[in-house]
Amino acid sequence: MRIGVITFPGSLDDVDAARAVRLAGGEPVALWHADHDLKDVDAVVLPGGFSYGDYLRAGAIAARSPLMADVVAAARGGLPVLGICNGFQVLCEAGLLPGALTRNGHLHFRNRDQGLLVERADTAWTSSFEQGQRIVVPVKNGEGRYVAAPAELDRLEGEGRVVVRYVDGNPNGSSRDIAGVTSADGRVVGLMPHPEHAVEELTGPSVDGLGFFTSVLSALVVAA
Amino acid sequence: MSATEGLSELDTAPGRTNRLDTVALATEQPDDAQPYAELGLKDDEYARIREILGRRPTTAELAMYSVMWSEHCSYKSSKVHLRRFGDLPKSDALLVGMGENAGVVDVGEGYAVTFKVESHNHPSYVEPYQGAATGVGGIVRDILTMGARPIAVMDSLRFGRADAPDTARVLPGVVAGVGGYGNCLGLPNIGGELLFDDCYAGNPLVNALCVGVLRHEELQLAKAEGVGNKVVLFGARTGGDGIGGVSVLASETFDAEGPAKRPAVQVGDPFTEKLLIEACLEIFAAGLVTGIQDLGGAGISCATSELAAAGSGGMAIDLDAVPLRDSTLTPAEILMSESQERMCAIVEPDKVEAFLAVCAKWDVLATVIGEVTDGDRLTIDWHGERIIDVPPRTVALEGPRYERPMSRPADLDALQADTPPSSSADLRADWLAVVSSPDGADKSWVTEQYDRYVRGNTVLAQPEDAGVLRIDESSNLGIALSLDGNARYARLDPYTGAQLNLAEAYRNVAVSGAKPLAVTNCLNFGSPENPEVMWQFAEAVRGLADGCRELGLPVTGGNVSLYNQTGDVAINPTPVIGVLGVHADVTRRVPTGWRADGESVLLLGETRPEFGGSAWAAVVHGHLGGLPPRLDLAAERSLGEVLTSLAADGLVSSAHDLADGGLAQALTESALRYGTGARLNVTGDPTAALFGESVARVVVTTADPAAVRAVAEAAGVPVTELGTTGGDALVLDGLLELPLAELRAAWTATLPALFGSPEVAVGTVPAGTVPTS
Amino acid sequence: MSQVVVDVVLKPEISDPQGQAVLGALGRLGHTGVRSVRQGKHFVLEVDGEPDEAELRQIAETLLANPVIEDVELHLPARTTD
Amino acid sequence: MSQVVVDVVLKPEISDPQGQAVLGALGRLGHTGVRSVRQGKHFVLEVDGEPDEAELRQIAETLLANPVIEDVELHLPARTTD
Ligand SMILES: Nc1ncnc2c1ncn2[C@@H]1O[C@H](COP(=O)(O)OP(=O)(O)O)[C@@H](O)[C@H]1O
Ligand SMILES: [Mg+2]
Repeated sequence: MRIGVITFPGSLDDVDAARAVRLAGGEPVALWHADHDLKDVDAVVLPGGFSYGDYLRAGAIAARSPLMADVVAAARGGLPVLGICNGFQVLCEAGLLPGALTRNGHLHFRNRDQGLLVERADTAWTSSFEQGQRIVVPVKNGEGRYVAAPAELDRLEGEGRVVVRYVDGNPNGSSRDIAGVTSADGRVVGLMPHPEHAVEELTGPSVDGLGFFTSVLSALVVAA
Repeated sequence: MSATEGLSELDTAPGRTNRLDTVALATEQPDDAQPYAELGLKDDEYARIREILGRRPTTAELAMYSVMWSEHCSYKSSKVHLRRFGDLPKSDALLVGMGENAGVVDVGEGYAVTFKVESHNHPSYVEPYQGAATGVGGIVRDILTMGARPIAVMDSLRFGRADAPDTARVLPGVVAGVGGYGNCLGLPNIGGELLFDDCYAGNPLVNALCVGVLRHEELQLAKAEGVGNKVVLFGARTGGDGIGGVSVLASETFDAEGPAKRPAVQVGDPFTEKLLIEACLEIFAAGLVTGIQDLGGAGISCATSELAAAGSGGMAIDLDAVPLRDSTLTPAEILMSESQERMCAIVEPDKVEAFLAVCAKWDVLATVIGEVTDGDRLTIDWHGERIIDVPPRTVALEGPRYERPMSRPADLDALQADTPPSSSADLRADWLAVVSSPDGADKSWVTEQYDRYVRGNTVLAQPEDAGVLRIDESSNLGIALSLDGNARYARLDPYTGAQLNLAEAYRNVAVSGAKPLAVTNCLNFGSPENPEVMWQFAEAVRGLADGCRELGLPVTGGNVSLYNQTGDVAINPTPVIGVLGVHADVTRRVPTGWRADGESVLLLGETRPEFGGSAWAAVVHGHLGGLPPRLDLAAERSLGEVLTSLAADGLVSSAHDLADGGLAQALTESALRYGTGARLNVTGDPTAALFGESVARVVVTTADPAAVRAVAEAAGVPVTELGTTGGDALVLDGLLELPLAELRAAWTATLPALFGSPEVAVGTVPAGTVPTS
Repeated sequence: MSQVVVDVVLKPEISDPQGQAVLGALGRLGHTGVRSVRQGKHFVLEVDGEPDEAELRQIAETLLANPVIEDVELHLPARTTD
Repeated sequence: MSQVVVDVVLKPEISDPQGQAVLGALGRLGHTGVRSVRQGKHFVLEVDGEPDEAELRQIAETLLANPVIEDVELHLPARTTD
């Protein structure tokens, strides 16, 4: 299975995302923001980092890059897309996911090992988990506070669009402790925590993050 | 008058109004008065420039010499002492030694590592966020220049009293700046220091370290060779910010009103630097450069003169080609500008196109500004006229050099005679005081602002004793790094203090299981024009050199920061020492925290009643005096070998070095890391046992105490069995009992209380709407 | 060349921790007369010739601001130079 | 209650990476008529009663802006309410 990992100018966790894909058993494929070429991948990961320095708004400028037009079109056609941290910000800015990510409530960048509750174990990116499972994955962001109008939040909750929620403390003041959301069809998922940093005992606080990458591989097998 | 004002007046000096000062004019009008003193040059220095050139310098030449001959760029006060490092025995591991942008060390398997620590003290006081940020940016470019991919940063920070109002201004900005820049570059921060002392109130220290990795064959050097090769300036445009900034700012004392010469501050752009890194690495991989230099202090003046001086020919630059952000800059200002995120490369003519293409791919502006010539002059033209014509070596290498007068501080005897108290009236209260003091307290408020995970190779990071990084995913080859600098010890005895700092960094690296390999350092001192400061400096250098000789380690490079003082009062001498170690297999790394119940807790090394310069004396008694702990490098070496072998054989599950705060501090940190207590028994004088700071000591935990004892004793390292892990308290039989919850509350509360709560942010949700399934 | 100013402000229902932090600092410094602070962004654009209002509004609303959380105020030619 | 607006802009000689990034994005999106972009901060303060210009200027210059790198523009009562 070929999983594309997009590099924007200022992407940082692209190498990590590629490693996670590999450790999960997939084949990482490097994609370049300025190309109009998805290289026939079976799914796409938008990695963390500071695309365009987080200038203007995190993810805003990357969301308008050439390749994102292709990603948006392919996602509307069902291509699984995962946005991690800056990738999540890009997906919101590109309109593929609802809401927005804003400056952390405490105004600091924060990196810590974070408890998460998996609320949807039936998306393309979370099927390896059990619903209600608690996992630990690093968070690290300065603009990770998820916001949307209250009515919009109610709608998302009603539709079960919250995929993961912070537990044991909210690291950034996100509305309703939301850590990640999904598109209505469960194919596009965005989350602030970094599953690609929890894929090896040696370097991560857990290996819980692998589940996101194994999920999409099995989703693709099922689809095939 | 500020350096900038001095310069802008140059071109409008009487008799030269509206006329560009050229080499021709300087020859024609040799007697024009020049404001060299305002630019920081002494009478004899100016006279030497005239002698070198055989005429007066042009305005642009004067600017160039003044920044290059500043203390910051020329090391004029420190060079005669630093020579001691160069005299150390040759090390096989050292591929590139001092003098290049950073030293390069062979770590095996064809990999090399380059690392260096550098100060950005003065700019960080003026503008904490940008000062610290650009400090990180600068050291990262030094590492990149060697051909390496930067892979991590560390930061060593010192501020005035934690509760002083100015600390509340400076510290949050500095921490945010270190984090803001490093995080945006994608470099994990793997450790550092955070310490407070009144002596830094008007002069905080911000030292940043960067480490990079390369294959041996990827090494790049900063020299201009090959007549006809092009000089390419790339990265950010040149602006009017920081003209003469680092060089002038870091070469003088701050008075009560702050720096007399207050140049515009530089604003960092980490995004551009990230692009510069990726572009450079692609350029190196494609073999497109023959030499490369970063632009830091003294900007284009420094890069061109150093590249030319290191090569065998000359260089001709067309200054009009330099892309500017501000078209009103004078040529002297362009030459002195310290605009960030710029590099300069030497490129063969037939590779220029490919070079520019890589830059274009990464949106990096790149411009050919000159070429390597066959003469021995560096010439620079502006609007078709020659404004600089100098022998580059005289600018870059043959600056002034002083043997400044030295004298042992007059108060030192009294200070050393003033021995500290040696007995605690209340061990429990003192324990809590030490671990909750700003120096001893939990540093998460700071370190949570740093990304420690990016790149996915961080094996250990703060709050571990050393940062450990994996370098090769298939072989698990890795490195360890620690930065340490106890200025109280150095104040009491700079010779021994520098060695104690080296010993601590060495021990921290060994504790992780690594074999120490090489040393970098940043020497932060007061004004070299004060003979007592100069003596402290010389003693510290001598101590560090002697220590390195005894431990068999080369000094690969470093940085000197002088004029760290407010008015007449110098900071405590602060030599910050970085030690690099190598891990043959990072999966064998040893962490500091206790995880399992029922393991034996052993103390390796010998405890003596030593309180001079200790954290306990400072925190509990407000005392600084006596002598620092006795140095024992032979013991450090044996201990280091024992630790490396215990790690390789998997015999210990944790190891934590004893330093500031002694056993009390170490036990607190090991227990709180994962919330595992212990029941222990210490013998001998309890104050010495808990708070003494004898060197060459480590606490380890093991499931096989007999095996550990055998290894240690075979190497002559004393072993004391302290007790067993388990429970939710630290119990020291007959002395005290500290529930971990109480200990944690005390240890973690300090920095948030001082600098704002980092606590869980309040969600915007009414409680109860969060599903519990 | 003309100069156009775009101010981007958070929608009233979106919380503004930066503004809150400034307000808190003002209180601590004794400036108790300030009741609320909101922090937004201020852009100064230099455009060729006369500004095209429709184009600038589009730039402001789709790039400079995120309409999910922000409102924009467009101030066309603050002044015209040359 | 009155409303005061403070715009904080980078001094002209200070580089503005954010503005540069926005300008780059505008170019790629085809808005080539924009020559330069500078990004600053925009504060809206609500103050009790009539604003005290001296106090507000002090707030603007010492707290809202860093005078080493930024300039301020104070717009007093943009409008007065109640
Ligand atoms: N400014 C800082 N940046 C990064 N890490 C820091 C900083 N200050 C302290 N640390 C980390 O916190 C831990 C404890 O610091 P410290 O008590 O000074 O260690 P040690 O006693 O080993 O010198 C270390 O891992 C150190 O690297
Ligand atoms: Mg230590």
